[in-house]
Amino acid sequence: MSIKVRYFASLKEMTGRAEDQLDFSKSVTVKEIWYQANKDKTLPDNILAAVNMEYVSFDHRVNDGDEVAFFPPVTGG
Amino acid sequence: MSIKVRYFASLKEMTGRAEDQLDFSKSVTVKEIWYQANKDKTLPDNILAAVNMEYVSFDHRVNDGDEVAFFPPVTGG
Amino acid sequence: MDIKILAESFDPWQEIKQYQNSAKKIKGKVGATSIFVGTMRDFNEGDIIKAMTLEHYPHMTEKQLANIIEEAMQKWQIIDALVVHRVGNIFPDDPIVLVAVWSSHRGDAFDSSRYIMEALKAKAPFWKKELLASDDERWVGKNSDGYESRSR
Amino acid sequence: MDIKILAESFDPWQEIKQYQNSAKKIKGKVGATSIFVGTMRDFNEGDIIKAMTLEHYPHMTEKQLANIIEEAMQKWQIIDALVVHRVGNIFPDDPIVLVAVWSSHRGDAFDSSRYIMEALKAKAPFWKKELLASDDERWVGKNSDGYESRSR
Repeated sequence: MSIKVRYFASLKEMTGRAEDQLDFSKSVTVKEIWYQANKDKTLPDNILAAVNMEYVSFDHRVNDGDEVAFFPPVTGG
Repeated sequence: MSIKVRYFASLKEMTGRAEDQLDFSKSVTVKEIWYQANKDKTLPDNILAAVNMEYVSFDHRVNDGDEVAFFPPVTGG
Repeated sequence: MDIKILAESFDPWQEIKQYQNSAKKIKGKVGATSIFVGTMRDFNEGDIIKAMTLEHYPHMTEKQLANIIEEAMQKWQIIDALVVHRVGNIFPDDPIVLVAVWSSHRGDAFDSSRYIMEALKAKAPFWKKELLASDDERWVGKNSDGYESRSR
Repeated sequence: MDIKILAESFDPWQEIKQYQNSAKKIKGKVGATSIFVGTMRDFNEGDIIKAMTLEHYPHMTEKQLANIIEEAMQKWQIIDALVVHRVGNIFPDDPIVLVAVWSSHRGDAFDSSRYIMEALKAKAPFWKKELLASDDERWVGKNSDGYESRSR
């Protein structure tokens, strides 16, 4: 199962990456993806997650080909 | 005591006049002014009154030189 | 702060640009501008409206609008405000009223512009007479609550 | 209905005029236009701000904004809506966001434009990084409630 992971704003700076391409042999949640991609980094408190550009909770299960994104609280407008 | 009375919108059409100039020998209220100026016409229910361009109640007492106005509900904007 | 009663058609966006360019205190501090523009519809209470005449009470209009803006400035943090209102003969799609409020924060801008607009509808001495498709004329009886459905 | 994400400076009044001229369904039926424009202030949380960089998540931004407008159209009677948002490098007094709603009635226009603006602040994936007078940079932590005083 192939998953694209994207990071925005302060999370891009924190992880040092704009995106990851990960492979999983079994079904995983958004939270498991974070820890797989960022082994040494605790999931920051106020972080938001989206799958295919819709907001999801961290126990949302992803499907093959999904795009997962992690980012801080939004500050537009 | 000299009082100018003005009528606007549908009230101007109903009274057939845009204004009256009235003289009173004693203190009067806005309501008394209406009946002095429009002897045959009952004060319509939803009419508003202003003295010197500020809203007043019908028992407001006027002073010499005041401008009294009668008009229907406002419909601007 | 400015209040304008106009007997000729106006372009609300041009009025805003012009005011913003002339009003120095707006620079740098404004984060939020809330604008309301009322335009003439070609329908009302189930009838087609061809034109309207807007009468007002000169000077009382300005006095009441100044009171209203003053009240809004006491309730909210406002940097500047502009109200423009048409009188005379008006046709569908013509702008009737413009309310503009400049503030540092959006909550203050939204709340105060709405307050000014609702107070204008309730207190500013303007009266509309409609010319129907039948060529009958009628005075608008009173302002509505501003929603499509009255069941709210 | 239109959603525009712009990397260059824009004139909100020009955007409105242009959209109104091109959108035929607005003609005759609109009685109320409610506009919100957010501009960059030269201050925030007690500091002088020289400039800002606005990052976004392309496509998710448009998707979320479309969802928000859709929700507003289900809640209120809206004839048309336009949302424009800047990204990239922004300086004080530059417009950041424009929300415009056209409706037959003022209540629907006011409520829906505010709903869209608050939802945009809460859900549209934009992030601001401020450049302070000291030349330090900082990410804006979260959007405020939009009022001068937080005691409300």
